[in-house]
Amino acid sequence: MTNPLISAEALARRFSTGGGWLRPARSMMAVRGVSFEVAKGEVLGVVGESGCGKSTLARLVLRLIEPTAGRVTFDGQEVTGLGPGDLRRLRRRMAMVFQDPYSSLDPRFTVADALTEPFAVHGERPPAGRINALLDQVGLSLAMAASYPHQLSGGQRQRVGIARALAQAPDFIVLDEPTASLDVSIQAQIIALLSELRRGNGLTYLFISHDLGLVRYFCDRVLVMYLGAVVEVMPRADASPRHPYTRALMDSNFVPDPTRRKTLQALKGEIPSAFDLPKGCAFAARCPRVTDLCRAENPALRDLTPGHPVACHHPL
Amino acid sequence: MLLSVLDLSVRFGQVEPLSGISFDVDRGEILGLVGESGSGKSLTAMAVAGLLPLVGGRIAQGSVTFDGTDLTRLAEAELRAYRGRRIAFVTQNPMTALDPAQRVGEQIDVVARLHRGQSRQGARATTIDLLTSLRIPEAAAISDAYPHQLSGGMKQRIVIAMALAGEPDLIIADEPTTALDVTVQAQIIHLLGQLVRERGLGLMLITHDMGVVAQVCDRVAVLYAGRLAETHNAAPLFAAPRHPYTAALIGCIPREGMAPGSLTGIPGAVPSAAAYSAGCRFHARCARMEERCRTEVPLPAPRPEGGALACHHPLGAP
Amino acid sequence: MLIYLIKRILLLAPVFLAVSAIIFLILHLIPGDPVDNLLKVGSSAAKRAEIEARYGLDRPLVVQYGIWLGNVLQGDLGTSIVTRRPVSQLIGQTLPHSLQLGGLALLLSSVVGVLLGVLAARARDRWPDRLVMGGVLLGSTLPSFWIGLILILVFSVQLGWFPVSGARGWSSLVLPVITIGLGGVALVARVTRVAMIDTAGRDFVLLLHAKGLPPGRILWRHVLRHAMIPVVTILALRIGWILGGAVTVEYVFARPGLGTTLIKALNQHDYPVVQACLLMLAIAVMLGTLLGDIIQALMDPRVREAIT
Amino acid sequence: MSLARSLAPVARAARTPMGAIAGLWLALIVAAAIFAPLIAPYAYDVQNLPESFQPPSSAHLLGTDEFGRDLLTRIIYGARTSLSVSVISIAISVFAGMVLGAAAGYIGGAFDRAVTIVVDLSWSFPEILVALILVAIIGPGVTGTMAAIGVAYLAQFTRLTRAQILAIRSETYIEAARSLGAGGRFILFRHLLPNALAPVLVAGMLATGDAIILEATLGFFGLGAQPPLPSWGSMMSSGSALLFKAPWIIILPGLAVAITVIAINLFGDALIRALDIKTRLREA
Amino acid sequence: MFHTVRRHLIAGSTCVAALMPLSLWAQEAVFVFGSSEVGIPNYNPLTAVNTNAAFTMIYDTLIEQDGDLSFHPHLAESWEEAPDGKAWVFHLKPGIKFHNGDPLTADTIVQWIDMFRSSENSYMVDNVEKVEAVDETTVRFVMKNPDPNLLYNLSSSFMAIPNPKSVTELGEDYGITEAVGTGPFRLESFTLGQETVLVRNDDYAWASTLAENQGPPHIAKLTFREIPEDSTAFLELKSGGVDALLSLPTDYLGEITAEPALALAKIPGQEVYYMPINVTKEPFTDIRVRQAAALAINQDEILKNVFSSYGQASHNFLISALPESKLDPALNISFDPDKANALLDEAGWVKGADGVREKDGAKLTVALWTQSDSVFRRLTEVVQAELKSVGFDPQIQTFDSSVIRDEYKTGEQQLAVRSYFWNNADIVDWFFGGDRVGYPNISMFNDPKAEELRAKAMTGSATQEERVANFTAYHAYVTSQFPYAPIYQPEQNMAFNKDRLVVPGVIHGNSITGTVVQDISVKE
Repeated sequence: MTNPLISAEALARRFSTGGGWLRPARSMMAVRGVSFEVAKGEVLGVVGESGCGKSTLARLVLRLIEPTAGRVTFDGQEVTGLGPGDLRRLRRRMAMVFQDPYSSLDPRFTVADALTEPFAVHGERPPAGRINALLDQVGLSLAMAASYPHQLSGGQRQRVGIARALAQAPDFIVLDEPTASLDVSIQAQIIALLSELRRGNGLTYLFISHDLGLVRYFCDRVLVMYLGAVVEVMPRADASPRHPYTRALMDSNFVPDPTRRKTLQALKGEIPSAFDLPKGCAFAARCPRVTDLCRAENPALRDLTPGHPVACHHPL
Repeated sequence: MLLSVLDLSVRFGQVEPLSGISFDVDRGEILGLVGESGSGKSLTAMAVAGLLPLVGGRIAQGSVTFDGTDLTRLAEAELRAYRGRRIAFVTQNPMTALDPAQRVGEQIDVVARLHRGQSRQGARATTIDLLTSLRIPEAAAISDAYPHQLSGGMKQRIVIAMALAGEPDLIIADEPTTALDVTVQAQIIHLLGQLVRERGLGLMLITHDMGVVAQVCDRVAVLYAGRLAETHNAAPLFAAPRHPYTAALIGCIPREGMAPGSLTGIPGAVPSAAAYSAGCRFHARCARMEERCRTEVPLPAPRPEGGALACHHPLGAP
Repeated sequence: MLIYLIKRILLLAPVFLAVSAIIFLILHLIPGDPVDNLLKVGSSAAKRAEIEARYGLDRPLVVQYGIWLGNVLQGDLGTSIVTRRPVSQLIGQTLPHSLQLGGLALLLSSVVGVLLGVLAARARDRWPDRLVMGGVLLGSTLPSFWIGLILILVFSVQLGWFPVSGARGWSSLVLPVITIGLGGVALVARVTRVAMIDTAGRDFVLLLHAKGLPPGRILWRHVLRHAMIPVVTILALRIGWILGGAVTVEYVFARPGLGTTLIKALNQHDYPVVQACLLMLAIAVMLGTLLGDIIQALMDPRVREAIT
Repeated sequence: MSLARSLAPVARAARTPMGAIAGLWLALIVAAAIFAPLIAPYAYDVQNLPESFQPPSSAHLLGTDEFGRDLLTRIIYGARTSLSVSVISIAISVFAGMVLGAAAGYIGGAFDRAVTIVVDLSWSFPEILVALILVAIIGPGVTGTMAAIGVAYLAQFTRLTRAQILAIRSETYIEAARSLGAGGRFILFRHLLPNALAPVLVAGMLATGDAIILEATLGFFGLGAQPPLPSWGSMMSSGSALLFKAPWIIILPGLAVAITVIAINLFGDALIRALDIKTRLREA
Repeated sequence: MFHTVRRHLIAGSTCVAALMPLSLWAQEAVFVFGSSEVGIPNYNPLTAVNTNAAFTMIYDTLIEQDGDLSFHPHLAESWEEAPDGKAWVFHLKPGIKFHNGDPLTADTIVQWIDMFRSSENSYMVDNVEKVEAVDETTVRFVMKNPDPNLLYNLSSSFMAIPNPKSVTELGEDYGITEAVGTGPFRLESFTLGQETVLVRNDDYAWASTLAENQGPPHIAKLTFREIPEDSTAFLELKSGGVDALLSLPTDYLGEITAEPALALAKIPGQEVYYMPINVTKEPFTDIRVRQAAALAINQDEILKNVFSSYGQASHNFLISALPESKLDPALNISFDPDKANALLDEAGWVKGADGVREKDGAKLTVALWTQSDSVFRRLTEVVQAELKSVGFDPQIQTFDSSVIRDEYKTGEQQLAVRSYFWNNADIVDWFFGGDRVGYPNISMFNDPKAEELRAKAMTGSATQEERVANFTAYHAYVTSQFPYAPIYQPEQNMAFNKDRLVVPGVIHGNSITGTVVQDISVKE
């Protein structure tokens, strides 16, 4: 990519638990050497099941947590090397929308308070009319400015969350499963809103989800993660999957059409614990195409066709 | 018919979150009970299993006929003989569905011992057989484990085994896969489907996911805000939904090849039970709303091609 | 589990050190010079210095602490300044009374508290619940010395059923145990009720009902068992509270015990006795938490797992 | 947050029947304490020995004590001492506990561990013991009692604040604020402390009830307010010797304590419901 | 550490177990010490600063004093004083044995007096030059100065005679684990602050002639309980938990008549309540202020309202039974508020708006110390109010009874309310002697003229008459300087359950001693 807005290089993050005197310490790599680039105006999807490190990745990109290794560059600036002041300034240009609309708003803040916060943290006041404009942008009535979160529905809260992310007119928004806790009907509303905002404001998104169907609908390219590492990057959302795991994810996604029932046998087993990863390919234990090579050696991510990297010894 | 629910209404004090629900489930058949959260799916399940008193509700009207017996007329003790034995329950979240302080095997054993009078050893053998038949490796070791030692998918299999241990005729599965990872969700859904076919059980599958319904259900009942919107066989329902809500719900699931921007969702949100309006409860979110929808409740009416529909202005009508 | 147990017990050592240091320090902040007690009228400064040296009061605080701790670890709690007798002997005389009172009060609190808590939870928001919770409120809001006095007035003076004071025979235990136990009953009943309601609302209980298990069996074998975990934790943490909270009650009923001994020693600036009493209470507290942890591990396989 | 907004839950609490009754009694007692010189029928310290030990009568509605002083007057003035001692000491405790707990919860690390150990240990000790020892250090009297009660409850509020801060810290809106560029101070003062405030204040209110009992208990040991200043505890202290002869001297102040503490608890419960804080707060 | 603690625990629990099944068997009685006798640390008369009734049951004295202050034989059958007062000869009863079987002989007395010289109360033998054993049962006290008070001293409970050999052998344990006397009871067990259990000395045959029963006591087992709270003690008596209270608080005197089962035995009073005034502390360095404070005390009001008119008002330092208490009536201190006010005005203390006097911007705020026993707290509150009515602002400070003595040693007190229990004029010396400033001289009174009079009274009296005259003069002078204000002299009494105990109609002795208990029996 010639001039990506944001790029990550070999990002890694280790978490440790326990370590008290009474409980043995254990550590895990939540994210293992993830690299990607997002072009301006592009939507990059990150998909994977629980525990695959996709939320950690989102936070690493925004430097809400510090990486164990690797670096993030935003518009030519290395985010991972910034001092506190510069980082704060940079935060106006990138924002995040969180998964749980219920806990992502301070229960004591009215909608107006929540939308003022992005300015207040920089010691500013929002320009006149800005709050109303934001409400309008996300399809909330102006009367809601005085409401408290508990008076709002889940969909409305998430709209407030989106409006808050938009407040400082950022270039880049990380969407961390923004619809995972919403009903499908509301999910569709929110996705529609996000599409509209992207078109209207020329936004760049990093969209995190466990729902491959949704990701393929919404994103330009899709990063598939399994146990902290990228196993495949699909160059287009409608590209056919080359990694057996991506294939399995697609098979697990049910289409609302009884005539297209899947007879493929579902993947056996479940994601192993990240605390004790197997030596070879992390997917080996569940993979229908597994060989001894997979158990012995971890496959590297390599381009099968240009722009379509896959980490598999036996790609489809 | 194995289970016939007729004109069922449920009340909590002055609030009636569920009104006039009717549907049937036959042996060897999967009924999908579908709707957004707040539509009354779980309450329906609780009402059928006679568990409403636990949450403070009661059946105000209607009947639940199971294998010829109206369960609403039974005393609690009589009802208990049905629960676990002939009607089994699978709950939404396998993480919390098991007693964390008891070995999972014992939790399955108790069903066979209680309802089928099996000895401790007999029940244990049954349990191991059951687990093996659910394709659980090392069934004996697993049955000695505590719930927290098992993964989510494994726990859900244990819950299913618990349901099967009484050799029931009907299983009520309340969103059995929402808490699970997508790959595991697929495994469980397939497993349930298989059980129904192999054992000739009736399955009432409660879900909000039209994809799941399309995948395994034979028949579908769509609920909206405590009322029945539409019921029909799965194939025709998906092919030509008549109720605007059914259509909208199907339209919320992204499909391959969908044009960008074609996913719009349903505007607004499900009203709460305390704030039901007069007329059709969907009218505020409905594109086909007319004056009559505001004032007059559309009652479910049988339709010529089968199933029932509750709409003043169904799709496909002039 | 055994390793955990050993580690858990070893962990008490630094805690004990910290607690003993605090106790030792606090006591040296109390004004009043115990040496005055030992001096005869018109004694010389030399005599004073001699006594100070004899009790080690002339050395630096750290050294005094070291010596004291060393002695304590050998079972020598020092000599009471006022009574000039070994403190361990004094403690040996009073501790059984405290243990008896505390143990019975604990027993009463747990048994009656759990029963009331279960009753209230079963009848949630109906009259038995309100009655129990009303009683619980009373039990936790009335000053215990006042309850004690009123009980004396009614049961000892008016009805003559129980002795007014002292520690002679089982009958003299009834009123003090009730007085202390009342607060404990209130605490346990409240925690039990909340835990019962909380547990009863959990998914697995719903599933137990769905399995067709009799409600009684669900209540006693499953719900109560889980509800007991927070109750045991609270009770274990509050062992010191029950033992030490007996101060007022022991005082009102003129019962021998750690509480009365402590109060008297505090008033008399009898350092070694105060230190010993506090140390005994601290040990009770530490053993209480230890016991709580162990019971918790026995009751909850998740805890058991996490620690091994 | 405006005053009106912060008082709204109080008003809501006062609208429930229990809350209303309890609130009324508390208002009454507080008014009595403030306007004691205006409403008390007699002087609290003037003795009238020939009239001692009089049971309740029309001249002395609640009877007289062993010095012939009017008991109603003493209870009204006693409210002054008891309430001010408990309110001020709990205020000290809440303030210090919030600072300490917030610091521990916010800074974390070794400081947090040290605070936690000390707090947990002292929390395991009954407040009465802590207070007794402190009074022994500071000396008896109103000031000593206040300080002792304040310190005795410090552990409770430190624990509670710390737990609140930790719970709130894991809320997504804190992460959201950080993603917007909020610094530590902003988060502490705009999110953590305001959200921790309500539960801690309610706990403080409930603890005021306990503090009244503790004050009474210290008074009973003769360590509280010194004569002739009346406090409910010291009144019962002298009354205990006369339990047989003039039981009302101890029963009446005891009732005053009991009713007030119950009222505080009922009002606190109503407030908890109005604020929608978990009832678990009481066990925390 | 657990080793030793456990041993004590086991010992403790067996002791509890032993207490449990105490069924009432014949001739067993439970007495309660008076609240001023609570908290005795041991039963060693050589280290005691305070004694209780059990001392007089474990130990005997050489002679016994009756309520009328006359002296009677006890261990000594008879005695003679040399005409010049320089020697006393005592004839011991034969066959006296200690509890451990050791005989009590003249040699024992010699050893004991030697030991006594280093005791807390050694002043009692200050006038004794030496003690010699004349023969087995005859002992001679050689005096430095004539001391007419020797008989009194020898009859005091402080001069109860322990076995000197046992005292030496047991060291610090003496009087705790074991106490070896010749008294009618043996020490069975002693639990500090709780109870003392005595059992009958079956060999006892040397009772005082004041007792009718000259053999072993009727009561086989006598338990003394310590109940610091008067009300609790009374309730115990009323509810039958105990058989007798050795000192009934005046508050409950009225209740006795209302209870058919209870009765009262009266003994002449020996106690005086008074208010020491620290003459070295401002503003009491001014005799006018001292006098004003003393005159503010309304003895009659206190007698009537605090003590229900039992006993009598005190107007000087000594109990009224002592001849030395008969002062010139003009010297006696009696309530006179007008004069008190006038004196304070004269001293420059002007009444402020709040009724508190001021001088040079300083308020007349004074510390008023008292001890924690309820009767003192109550009396002190009355005194506080009375002082307040003439313009003082007394701040009460309460101390535990066991530590207040040490606090007095600091000399920080200004006023205090306390009492003493003594029936000899030498108490004036004890409390106002210039060499005991702090405690017991709480008033810190050290006046040259008083010291002169004191020396004369203490050592310069050859005969009893002379001693009375000297002490009266000393007492009169001290009183005229207002280092104290007299308050009240109670009556002594013992309250008992007459359904349980048979108590002789007339009590001999100056308090409830072993001699009195000799004649008490339990109803079968």
